Amino acid sequence: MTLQNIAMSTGFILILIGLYGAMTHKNILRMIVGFTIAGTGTNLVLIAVGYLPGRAAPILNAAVPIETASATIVDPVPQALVLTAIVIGLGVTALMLAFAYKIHATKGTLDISKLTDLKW
Amino acid sequence: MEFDWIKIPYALLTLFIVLNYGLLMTAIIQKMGARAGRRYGIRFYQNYIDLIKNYSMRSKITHGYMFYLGPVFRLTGGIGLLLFVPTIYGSEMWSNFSFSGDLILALYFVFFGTLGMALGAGESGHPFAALGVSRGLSQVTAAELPFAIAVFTVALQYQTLNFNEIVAAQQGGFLNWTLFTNPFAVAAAMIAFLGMMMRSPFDVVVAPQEIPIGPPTEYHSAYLALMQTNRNIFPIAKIVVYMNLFFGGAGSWPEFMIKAFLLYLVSALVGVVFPRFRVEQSIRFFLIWGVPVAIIGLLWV
Amino acid sequence: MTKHMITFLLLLGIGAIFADLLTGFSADQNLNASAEFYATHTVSDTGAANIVTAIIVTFRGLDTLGEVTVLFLTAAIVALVLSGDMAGGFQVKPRRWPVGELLETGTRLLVPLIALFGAYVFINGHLTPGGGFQGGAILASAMLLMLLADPTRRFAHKTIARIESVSGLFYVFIGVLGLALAGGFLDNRILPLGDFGSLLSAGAIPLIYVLIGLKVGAEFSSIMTSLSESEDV
Amino acid sequence: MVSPIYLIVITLGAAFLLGLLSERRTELAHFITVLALAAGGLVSFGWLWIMAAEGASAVEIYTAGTKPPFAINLRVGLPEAALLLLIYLTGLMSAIHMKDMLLRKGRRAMAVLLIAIMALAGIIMTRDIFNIFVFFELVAISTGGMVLLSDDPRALSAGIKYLIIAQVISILLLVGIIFTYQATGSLNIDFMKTPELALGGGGTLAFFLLLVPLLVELKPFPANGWALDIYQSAHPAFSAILSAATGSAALFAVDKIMDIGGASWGPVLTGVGLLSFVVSNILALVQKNDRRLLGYSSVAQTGLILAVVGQRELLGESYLFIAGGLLIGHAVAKAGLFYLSDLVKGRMLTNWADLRRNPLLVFAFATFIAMLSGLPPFPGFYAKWELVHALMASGKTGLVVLILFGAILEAGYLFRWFGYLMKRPQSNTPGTLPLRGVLVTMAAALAGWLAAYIWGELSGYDNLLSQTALLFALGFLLIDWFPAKLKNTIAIAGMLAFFWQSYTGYDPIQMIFGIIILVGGAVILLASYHERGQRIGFYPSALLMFAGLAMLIVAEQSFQFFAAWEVLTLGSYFLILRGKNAEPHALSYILFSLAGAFAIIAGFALAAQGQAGFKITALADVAADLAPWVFILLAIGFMTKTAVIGLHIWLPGAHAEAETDVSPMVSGILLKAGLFGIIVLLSNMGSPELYGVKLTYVMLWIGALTALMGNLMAAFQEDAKRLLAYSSIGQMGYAIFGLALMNHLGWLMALMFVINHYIYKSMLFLSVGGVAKRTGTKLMYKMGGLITLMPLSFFVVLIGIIAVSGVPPLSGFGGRWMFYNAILDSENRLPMIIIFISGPIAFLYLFRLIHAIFLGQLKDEHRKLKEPSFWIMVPQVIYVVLLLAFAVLPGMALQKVDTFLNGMFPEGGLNWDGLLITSDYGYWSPVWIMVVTGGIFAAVFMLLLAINRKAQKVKQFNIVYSAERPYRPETTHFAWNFFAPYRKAIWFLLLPIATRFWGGITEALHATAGFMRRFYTGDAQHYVFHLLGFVVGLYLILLGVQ
Repeated sequence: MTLQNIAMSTGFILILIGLYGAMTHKNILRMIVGFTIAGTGTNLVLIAVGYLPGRAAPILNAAVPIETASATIVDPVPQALVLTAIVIGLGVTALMLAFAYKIHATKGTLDISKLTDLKW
Repeated sequence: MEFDWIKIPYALLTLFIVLNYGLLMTAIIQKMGARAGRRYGIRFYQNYIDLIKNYSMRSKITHGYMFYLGPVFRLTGGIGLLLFVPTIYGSEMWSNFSFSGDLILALYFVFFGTLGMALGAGESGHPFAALGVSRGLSQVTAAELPFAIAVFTVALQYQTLNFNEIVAAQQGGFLNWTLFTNPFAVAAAMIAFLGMMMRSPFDVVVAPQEIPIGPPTEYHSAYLALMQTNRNIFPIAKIVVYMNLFFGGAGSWPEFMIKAFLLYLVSALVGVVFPRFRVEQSIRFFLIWGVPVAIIGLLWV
Repeated sequence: MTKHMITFLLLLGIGAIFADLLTGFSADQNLNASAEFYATHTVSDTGAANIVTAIIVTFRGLDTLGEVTVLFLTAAIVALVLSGDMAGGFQVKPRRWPVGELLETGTRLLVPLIALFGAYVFINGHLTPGGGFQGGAILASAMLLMLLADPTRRFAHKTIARIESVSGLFYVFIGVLGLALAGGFLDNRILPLGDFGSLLSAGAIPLIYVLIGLKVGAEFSSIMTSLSESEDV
Repeated sequence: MVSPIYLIVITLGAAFLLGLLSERRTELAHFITVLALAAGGLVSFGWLWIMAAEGASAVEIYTAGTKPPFAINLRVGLPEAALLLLIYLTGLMSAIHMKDMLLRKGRRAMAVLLIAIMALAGIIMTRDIFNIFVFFELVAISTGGMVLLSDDPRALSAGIKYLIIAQVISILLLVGIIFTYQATGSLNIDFMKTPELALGGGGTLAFFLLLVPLLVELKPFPANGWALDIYQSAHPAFSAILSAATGSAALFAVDKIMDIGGASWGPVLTGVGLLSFVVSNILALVQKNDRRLLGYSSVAQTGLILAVVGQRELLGESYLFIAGGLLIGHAVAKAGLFYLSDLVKGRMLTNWADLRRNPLLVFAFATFIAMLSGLPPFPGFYAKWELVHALMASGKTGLVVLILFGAILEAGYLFRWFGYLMKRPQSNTPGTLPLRGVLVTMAAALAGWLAAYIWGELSGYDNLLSQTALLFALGFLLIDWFPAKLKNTIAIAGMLAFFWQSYTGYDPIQMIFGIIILVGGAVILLASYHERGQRIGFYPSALLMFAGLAMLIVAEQSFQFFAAWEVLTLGSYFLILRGKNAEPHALSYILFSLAGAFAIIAGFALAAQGQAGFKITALADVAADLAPWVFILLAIGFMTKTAVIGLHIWLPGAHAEAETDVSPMVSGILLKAGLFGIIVLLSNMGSPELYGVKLTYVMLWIGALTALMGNLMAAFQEDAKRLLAYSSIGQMGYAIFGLALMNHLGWLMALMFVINHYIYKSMLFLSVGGVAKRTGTKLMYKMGGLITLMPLSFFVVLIGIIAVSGVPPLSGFGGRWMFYNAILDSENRLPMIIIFISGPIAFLYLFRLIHAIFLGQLKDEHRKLKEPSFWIMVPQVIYVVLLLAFAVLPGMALQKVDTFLNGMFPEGGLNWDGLLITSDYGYWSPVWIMVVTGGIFAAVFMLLLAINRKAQKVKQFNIVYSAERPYRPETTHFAWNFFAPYRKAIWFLLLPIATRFWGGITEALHATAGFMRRFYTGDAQHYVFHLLGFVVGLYLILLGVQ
């Protein structure tokens, strides 16, 4: 069980937990929390995939000279992706919060199962 | 082909013979029927009297063109049928206008008169007329069925639609008649024959005695006379067709008269014996008895 | 309860897929082609010490542009949602807690420092960990602190919107410059790469990161303000 | 042309720029938005032009001055350019269409719109999967925002549902992306292809997680409840974007990443696609809400295209043509329909009747549904043709069946909708249609026609939109504001001219049909002079039908034939729908016709086996193992048009409810299309055998039964026009029977039927229609005694029925005579008996027709009636003359055909010497029959006149009726249930079995739909269940397959 696998499985478990929360709680705010957890899990998985055992962060300096860089740093791409993913996730979360607020303001409830005026 | 005018007098002669024959025969047959019913019956010249009386009746009214033309159609149908079919086999003289069409013509010309009369009666505006027409058509169309199939069977059997050839094929001993070469077809045809003759048990359409119904009741005087004339020609014409198709035709007038009489007798006898059918009953009768027999006949060939 | 059951079963299935991935996963021992390229070419091509930054700002600059747009978009929509135009039912009565002395004084002390730190973070994005987004977030946290200290405080929407848009426009403009002056859209070599490791190096990266920082800060702030203002109706 | 990157720059720049404006300058903001979108459209059009017209190859756009895969790169090729144009135009039109809403919501809303479009463009262009993800997130978020641009408060909940789903999607997508990256070492599609992905962990599974979320973006069944809610509640102009632009982009994304997965994933796409295509169409059947219906339809269409994407490898180079054709048809039509739905106040489908106030919009709507149902001349038609051919050629019959099944369902609810629009009552509060909306809609419609032209050019066949006949018909759309009489003159002149310049090329059979269609059509059109006013929509439809017929008889390739077939179907549908109570009947007509058409297309495709430009004559050398199936398919198709028993239920209503001058067209002329098809079929394929059964023998039975049942049912109609309609069924039965006899006289008889039936059926429909117009009822027992008021009509009907019943001396008898000779030739005896039975029955209904209408007692309320109007009588008189002429000299038409038929059936012809016509069995001399009959008739008539000179005319009431003098006509007119005895005798033959059967099928489908759609509970969490269930299910299925 390498560090990488631990991280990755933790990520997956987080995703599942998050989804479970989001799917079982009726309260929109709780659902949002659930999705945030799941999102975090996803990011963890991303990082874990990019990780190479016993290597340094991809920032060049005295410790990590350019010449040996390719042998000493972890894969920088997933880290870049994660950053983007985080920001996007944050955007969506904010948006959902706004919606949740508005729904509460107009319908007086945060119960997702009550928002079924559109169906069939 | 150019037309030789002598045919016209010949045709008229045929017509004359058949008409008189018809008048007498129907009278005699009626008398026999009456005797069978323990009645005295009409005088044998009764039909002449009726005919003349009606032709010379004074009171004359009409309901309109179609009403006026109805009987004309009717009689034309009868005469036409008679003249489109060769009456006496093998004689150019008595084959009249059969050059203008074959078996199929005869088959379909039957409807000409029916249609016309029905239309005429229809215009009279009397409900009974329409009632009679509707019944009549229902029954006739059903009765036509076995007949049509039988006719087709014969045509198939002799591989021709030409009367003369059909009769020719039946010459030489009565065993060559279709009656014996294809009994089923003939049986079917005879069943149809009963229906077409409109005698009991299939006479609810005209119902001569009890209820005044059907076209004849709408007509009087000359109209009725025309129709009576037809009633004496048309059956004979039909019989001629039968004769030619199933009973070896007629080589001479005497032969013709005997065969015609016997054929007519058949329907008369049945009529005497059986009670009357309602229309749907007779339709079923033709469909259940006539058609299957006809089909057997058709497959027999 | 059926709901929990269904959820459980479905997640079991998803879990199975993940497990499948996990078991099938084999960590590669050295960098793959593209990572290799970044490791070796980053400095020569972009002059940035922080490879991740180089990737974010330059190689995958288009993603980042999209990223910034996401925030811009979110800010816009949040404002849209909370603008009272929608068919409004009843409103919740906001309840105010007194914020307290400590927080207010602390705020006054901290806000400038936080702001400064934020600026530092995004200006040094190409050398050290961090960058525009992190910096922007820190900036915004200063705003948040101020809001916490005084919920009734208002910020000038106009200025925020201005900062958002102008920095955004500049970002796009720099991208086009790259198209015009250098190798392509968002190429950072429109400015001299400078000497490796110094503050003013890595071409346009610091500039872009500054813009991003400002923009992100502004957008977060606008989101927060619109959320907080929605309290008092 | 400027670099495509500027598409992003312009749009995004504009979005940022809007932030600088003050809140109040909304007009300016909107102007900027429109400007940006227009500019984008211009750029993409420029690229499309360069790619298409100048044949330039795809351009690569590198960013960051670094080559891929190390930096993101964009690519614009032909498909990209086309899609970009589509997206930007949709955005532009929507922006214009929803202007008011945008102004109300302010600059932020416009920014959101711009960014949405930009993101879609990004999805189209980028070659980097993570970049695709980013753009998808942008689309998702902006969708969440755009949903709010709606007056419908429910939009809010739709929005949150969508965001929830989007969250799940993005989680899965990210996992998929990262693992695919790990497996392939790259994020660039072009470089990810290379490594072969192995199943189990890593590769395939990673790709699966990459593919599935993208699939979900396509709203496949069952994971699409959220999308439907959005469609229902969002602003229609945005729904247009969601359906047309977003859908296309997502499809293209899937198409892109298929490069990574490879062909082995094709079946997955096809399966998912077809599932949503069929199911969504079923569910749509029970929708009452227009926008939700459009939602279902969008889902279905996307599914179909997805299925096509799945078959990419198989379709080869025609892939783009097919997928593109379907996509463009779907996109334009859906956008247009959504725009229309904004012009309609109510949300029920029936509310669309309000659009009737504006003929332009009706035209637009017709255009859109024709595009969606893949009818000519629109791209979907060419696409459908190619698709079915390709699939059939590679033996994928199952797919074809599913596709066609779904298509017929779709046509079902679309045309039902059109029926509502044309026939349902309008809301009494008119209100004005906003001009901007109308313009945008019309723009969409025109775009559709443009696309139609382009696809016509691209197709290997001659462009339908360059066919004289069709253009002539469409031309009437432009002059539809002319007075009817003028248009009528133009139409007649045009048809005659067309005949004049094309008749030289006809062979005798084509000549017969050509004369009937063009000249005969012109004669019927004479009756149309009686209409006043403009008669909007009549002439385009009628001429469309005639154009189709004219194209049909000269078609040489299967494609031309089929195109003509569809054209005439469509035209006749519009024509029939004009009748007052025609709505349900027109619907069943179009459905049966389309189903038949599908059988035909399948048949041709099976026969062609993939070779393009398949000649109809090549049907002769179809491989022996295929031949019977081809034969069956085609025969079914053609016999649907001739309404053989079982497939006949559409005909009576359609013919009876049509307008007075339309009934003769559809009955006298249109029916012949089916006969022509059968003639073509038999003359090329002969009679192949299946399991030792001669298929023509089966046809013989069908024909006979049709003749019998048609006549029987006719005999029991109370409605005069229905009676005639059923009689047509019977007559067609005769004709089919004659053709199926496969001998010389049989064919001659059938062709004689073609002529006769045209003449007397047009004649009867016209006179009966004319009478009905006067009396105001079609029920015969409500008429009667009209002979005195309408002697001419009576005479016409009399001649007509004598001709139909085949009583000598009129021409009908000729048909019977040949018929007997023909059957003497053939071996099959049993079916003939049925024909015999049906013969006399024809006599029944015919007599009833004339009796109940013209004879008996005249009704009081009819005492003041006059003959029908002059122009309705004119053609009737012509027909009477024709009929008599044709009765005396059948030779003039038939002799040529007879000799021509010698080519096919050498023996058994007729000899024509002078007046006598002889066959191998009998003889027939029309002239003499006429003369003799006439002679006898005259003689007897003279006799009667002589002895019955002064007959005095008496009133009809001058009768005694059960010892009473009747005082009201009703008491004495015996006409209702006229042949009661017959009914009593054979009631069991008259049960409406076919009707029940088809009705049952419809019922079942609707019930299924009503039950299944409850599956969309509207609860977001249930939607998540559906999504995850979809993922897991697909995963398990794939595991099972491996």
